[in-house]
Order: sequence, then C-alpha cells, then structure tokens
Amino acid sequence: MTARFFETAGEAVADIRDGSTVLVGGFGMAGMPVQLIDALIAQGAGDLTIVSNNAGNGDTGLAALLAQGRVRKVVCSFPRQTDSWVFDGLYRAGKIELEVVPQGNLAERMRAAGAGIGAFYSPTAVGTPLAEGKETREIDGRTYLLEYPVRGDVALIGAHRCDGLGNLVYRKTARNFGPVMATAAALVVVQVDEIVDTGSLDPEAVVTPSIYVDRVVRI
Amino acid sequence: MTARFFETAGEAVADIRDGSTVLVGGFGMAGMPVQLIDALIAQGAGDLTIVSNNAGNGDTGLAALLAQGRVRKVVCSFPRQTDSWVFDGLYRAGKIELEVVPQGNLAERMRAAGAGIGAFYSPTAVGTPLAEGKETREIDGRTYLLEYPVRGDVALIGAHRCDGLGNLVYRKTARNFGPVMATAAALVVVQVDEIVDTGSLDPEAVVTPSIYVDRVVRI
Amino acid sequence: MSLDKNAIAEQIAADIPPGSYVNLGIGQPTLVADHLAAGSGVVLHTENGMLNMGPAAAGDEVDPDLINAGKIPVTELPGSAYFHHADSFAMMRGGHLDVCVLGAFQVSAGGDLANWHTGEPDAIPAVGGAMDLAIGARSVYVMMTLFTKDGSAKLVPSCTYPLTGVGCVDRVYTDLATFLITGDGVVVRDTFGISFDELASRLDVPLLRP
Amino acid sequence: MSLDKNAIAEQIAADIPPGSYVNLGIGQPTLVADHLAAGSGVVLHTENGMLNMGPAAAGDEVDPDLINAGKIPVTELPGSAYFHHADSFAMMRGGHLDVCVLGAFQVSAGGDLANWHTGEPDAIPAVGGAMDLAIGARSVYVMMTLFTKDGSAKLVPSCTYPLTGVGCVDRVYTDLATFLITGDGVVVRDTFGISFDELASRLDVPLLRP
Repeated sequence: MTARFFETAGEAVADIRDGSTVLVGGFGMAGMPVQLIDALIAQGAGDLTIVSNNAGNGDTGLAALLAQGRVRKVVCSFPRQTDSWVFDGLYRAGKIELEVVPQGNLAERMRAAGAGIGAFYSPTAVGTPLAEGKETREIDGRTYLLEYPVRGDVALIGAHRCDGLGNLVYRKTARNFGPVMATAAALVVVQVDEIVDTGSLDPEAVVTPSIYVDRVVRI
Repeated sequence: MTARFFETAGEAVADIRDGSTVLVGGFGMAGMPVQLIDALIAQGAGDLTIVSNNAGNGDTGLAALLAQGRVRKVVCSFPRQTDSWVFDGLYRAGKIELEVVPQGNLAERMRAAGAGIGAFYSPTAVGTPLAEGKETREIDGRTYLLEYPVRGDVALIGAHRCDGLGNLVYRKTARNFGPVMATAAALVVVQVDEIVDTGSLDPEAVVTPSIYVDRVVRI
Repeated sequence: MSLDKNAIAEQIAADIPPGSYVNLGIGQPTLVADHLAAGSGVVLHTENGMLNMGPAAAGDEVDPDLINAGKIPVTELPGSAYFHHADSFAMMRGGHLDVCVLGAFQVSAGGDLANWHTGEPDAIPAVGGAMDLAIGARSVYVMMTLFTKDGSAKLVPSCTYPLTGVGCVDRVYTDLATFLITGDGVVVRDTFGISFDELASRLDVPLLRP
Repeated sequence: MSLDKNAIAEQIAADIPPGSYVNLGIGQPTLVADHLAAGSGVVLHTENGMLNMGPAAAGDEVDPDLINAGKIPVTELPGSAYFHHADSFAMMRGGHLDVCVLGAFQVSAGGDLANWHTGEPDAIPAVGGAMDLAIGARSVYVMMTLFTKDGSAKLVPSCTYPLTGVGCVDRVYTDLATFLITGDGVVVRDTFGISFDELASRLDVPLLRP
C-alpha cells in the first residue's frame, strides 16, 4: 500500500507495541532517525529488541531509550564505543541482552528477511567465537555458517527526500542501513528532510522504491 | 583493478576461452550486449555455457552463436519464445543442454555468487518439477529449496553511460540483469552508449560501481 | 451471461484495493490495467525492474529500453522507479507485492497453481518469473476461462499439469464464476450466467455457497 | 632502524598495485592513504557504503552525512559512488576488494587473525566489519607493531586471542620486519634495524629467508 504522511513523529510511531523488534537505521549519527527515536522514547513502548549497528552514544537517542529500561535486547555489530556508557553499564549489570553480529551478516540477514530467503550460508566468522552454535557446511571446499533472517516488526529510518508516493533517496553515507531495513520490517517509518512532488525524483536514482515505505514524516 | 577501455568489441572479448561460462545480460532486446555477442561469435570460442534470461531470438545474437554449435549448455528462465527456433531445433535434436531456472532464482543465484554467499534457501519452485534433486528444508514452518551460486568466467553486459573509472548507469528497464551479472563473473566486459568524464555521474545514482567493471567498449 | 475476458478483468480490477502494489504477469492479466479506476493509486510492478509502470507505449513513446515482462513497449508514470533483476525479484519473493494476477492451465481446490508447462514430453520447459510470482505476492489471483475448449474443467481436485506453486492461489476469476480458495474449501462468490447447482454439477470440486 | 607507524604505512602504500580497490579498516591503517603515490589510481572503499573516498574533511568540508568507517568526516573524489550496507558488504565478502589493511592483536604463522576481542571475560564484544573484511578481501595485509609494550610477540605459532578469521592474512607489516604468510611458511621479506637471526631468536615461529 502506498505511503501515508504524518504531521508529527509521535503520530507516526504511536502504535508501536511492547515487545516489538525495532530496526533502527544509521551508522554513527549519519542516517540516524533521531526524531523518530525521540518519539519512541516519548511513546512508552517497552521490552523492545533493538537492531542497529551500534548500541547508543552519549545520553540521547538510543542511549536514552536504553537508559529508561525499555530495551530487553540489542542486536548490533559494534556496541563498544568511547561514549557508549549507557549500554556498557546495563550490560555489565546484566540488565540487557546482547547479540553481536558481524556487520556484513547483520546487513545480509536483514536483506534475506526482505528478499524471502529462508537462510543462507555466510563466509564470515567461520572458526571464530561468533560461530559457536551455528550450523556449518562445506561448499566447494570452503566452510560457511548458516545464518537466518533478521526481521523487524518496525523499522525506523532516516532519508533525505521523499516523493508523494513514498520513493526515497538518501544523502552520501547516510544511506547505510536504511534501504536494507526498509525491506525487512512489517512497518517502515521514515523521517525525511524534504518531501518533493511525485515525478520530481529521477526514476533511475530512486534508492528505496515506495513499495517499502509505510509512513513518512518530514522533520 | 580499475577498468580498461578498448577501441573495439573484438579486442575486449579476444581472450575468452573454450569451455567458458558466459553470463549474458538483457531481457528481450533491452540491455542485450549485441556488439559484444557479435564479437564473441567472430572470436570463435566454443563449448560455452551461456547464462541468460532467454535462449536467443530470431537468427542473430545469441541465436547465431547457438546456430554455430558453439554452445554446450544454456542456463535460462525462458527459452521458449515465438522466435526461438534456433534453440528449439538444437534442443529437440539433443544437441544442447538446458537448465531451466526460475527467473528469481537465476538473479538471486548470481547475486549470491557476487556476494560471497555459499548457498541459500529459496522459497521458489517448492513442490514443482523444478525442485527435483534439490535439498529441501523447513524453516519457521515454510519449505525452501537449497540453491547454489551461478558464477561466470565472463559477463557480457550492456549499459548506458560509463565514467573514466568504470562506474555505470543504465537506461530504464535495460538495467535488468546487468548489475547482478557484473558482480558474478571473473571478467566483466561492458558495452556502453557513452563514455563521460569521471566526476560527471551523480555518485548517488551510480548503479554498478567501477569495482565490478573490468573492460569497457563504447559502441 | 458469462463474462468475456474484459469483463473478467473488470471484476479483478474492482477487487484490487486502492494504493495496492500489483503485478499483472503476462498475457490476459495485463487487461486488468485498463479497468483500474482513475485515481485508484494502484502501482504496477513489472518483473524486469520497474515500479509504477504506465500503459503500453504508442508511436513516438516507444523506447526499446522500456518494456514490460511480456517485452511489450510501455511508458512510465510520475513516481516510477527502476531497479535490477535481483532487487525486483527480492521485492516479489519477499512478500512485498499486494496482489499478482496470473493466467493458469489449472488451479486445484487447495490453491495449487499449474500455469508454466503442459507436461507434454516434447514441450520445451520455460518458467520465467511465474514460480516466483506465485509464491511471492500476498494475494494471488488467477484469471482464466473455467473450461478448456474441449470442455475439461480447469478448477480441479488436484492438478494434472506440472505445478507452478503449492497452495498459493487465493482467488480464481473465470468467465462463469469467481471462486475464493479458503481454508474451509472453495467458495463461489459470484456466478455469471450459470446457477450454483449447474456449476457444482460440472466441477469435480466441492463448492461452498458464499 | 625500526619503522614508526608512518614508515610502516609507507611500506604498505608502496606495495599496493596502482588501480587497486582498497579498504583501510579503522585506526592506524588509515595512515596508508597519506602515502599512496599521486596518480596511483587506488580507489578507497569504506564499509559504510562508499567507493573512492577522499581524505579527511576539514573546516567547511565537514558534512555529517559523509563519514568513514571510523565515523570521521571525509570527502568524496570524482568518480565516487554510494551504496547501502548490504551492497557494501556484498562487495567485501564477494571477494571484489583487491586489498584490505587491518590492525591486529595477533597473527598466527598460518595467517589466522585476532583483532576484535582481547578475550578478557569482562570485555564487551564488538566486531563491526572486521570479520567480513578479514575473509573478504583478496589480499589481507596486517599493520602492527611486532611486539606488545610488555615485549610479547604478536606473530605467534597460534593465536591465544579470539580469532577474527582463519588463514586469512597474506602479509604482516611491522616496525621490525615485513612478513609474507605463504604455503611454505612465514617468509621474512624485509627487516628494519634487526638481523634475521635476532628476529628468529625473538619469535616462536619458524622463519624463512626471502
């Protein structure tokens, strides 16, 4: 169904429920859907699983959501950063679960969810501690690990421009996880810098076609 | 390694060897690398495996390559068309092998080759004759077939514009298999309509980054 | 009165919710596009890498680089987007299309679809995107005549032709009736120039009243 | 004389063939960029979705939407291209990068790499793209000091730290020597301010002369 446009981030995330798995775009601050995260903080849903590359920085955004005790589990590639003290504290206190996933597996597992792939054999992490408990298989003389899709109930992503149908373009490396997460969640909520007329985006340059976009709010 | 530019299609395909697996872009005539195929016909390599969506139309292009007895096997999704008489004749005479692959599996298997995926579980063709001999697996209550990568020794593709590094953009639905095949072959040869200055393509709109492009010839 | 192919297409078009993302396969199902209401906001997908495909191209509009899955020149509408084949089929196979409409040789009472191969030993197999569409779209509608020219039913207890997909069909739109394939069985939603009882007598499939 | 980190980076830069596609990881390996010859045509990849990344941004060039894998603002060069994370890691994991340069805690004689985790029980695990890079690039170069501050060798018979990848390292560039990991064993290609024999006496790994 074509995208719906909302006036405020709060309305766009109003019905996210306790226990949801939420994919959160961004790599560092680039592409981070800051206003949607703030709206999720205000909205109150708890017992969340957050899938994102990092586990929050400083005291705002994801870190603030974590600090409120609203997150049961974090699935990410790199939770340890100089300013990830909120996550660090919760983790060391045993108050939050962590699944560390190599960044390429994280991206590919979300792509698999979006592409209808049941599982795939990945070359990454073979022979490492992150292979523990995973099925291995040798194919053409190389060993692979079986990896399953990562699916979201909701994706919160940031994009640059959106047209009236919901087609998205991004800016530079702020693209990062947005296009993949947009394919992998049942409900995709996007904050954009700008809404433009349908027909004004170059059809050759659309990165996320409107089919993947459910809700849009301009920030 | 950055792309090399050739004056003629003949030079660009000169070293393709007997027995090669050649991925050939195009869907119908859109995106078909006509001049590269003609150069391959002139070049003489035989015992080829051709991977392409169709199996040749009329008496030119792939059909002409087939008619010369140069193709041992065709891997495609749709060999039967009103004007595919060359393939039809060879097939009925038992002179050519055919592997019919659902179009989505064909695209995804080449993507897997390009992305380092060892194999993947596909939802397509379960319970059909095309599932014969394939491993099945139930994941989360749904049945999947195990599909392996399709890799080329060479890919021949058509694109619209190329910059001096080898970045490619396509035109409309002529994009089709080109970007996927460019990731899946050891040697990627591209015919383009136009070569433009490096820096004149929008970095946000590049479809095939130069890393995938080995040889370019302007037609 | 029984429906002609345009009238079947009209039935299907009326059932597609506004704003849906739809793939019309190749052949007769493409007629559905002609019957979508102006302003329906339905967005058409073509497997060869495009969303928001427009009508067939005519005259100067013809561009060899812009074709549909049936290789017919088409046009683009405002808000269209192009993507490559792996992305196009990921969209399809990942369950993102709301509806696809396909032709069929046979549909079984359980929703199995046979539309790619006659099963004749000398037929050259060719599947295209049919198997991906059949298992990928959220709702799969079949458009077909209910009987072959020699009078055999195409809605059958189980398919005798090679399958395209298992249990994937949701609705069957035919010249004589529209059927819903449900967990309880085959429901006859509408009949056209034939009574429920006559329909039931001509089909080897148990039918339910709506 | 032993090499400082810039001199190690210079050694590595000199060994990267012109026109290569290269990922420099994060931290010290990014120094290699400063030593690439003008006109080398080396194209830098950053895992967060860009090819032909330029130098670090300064002043007005800083754009929060344009950062490298270390989250440092960078610039773009003519001919750059952006892509999403799945495409970026497909590029990496599919074997399309010619070279990557990574730091390491330890490298084994067989080319195993340990660079993501100290193995201390209270350390928070964090891997980022290190495991993907380690197994993905055609040639994996490690840049490190040969000994830790407390004098332990980092080129070891087998790694005691948790592994990042198995048998993936091709070359090890250090302050005291450059090593090639080959099927025959560890070859000492160059030494810096140390003799082959002294090197051999300080390492628990059999060394081969070039």
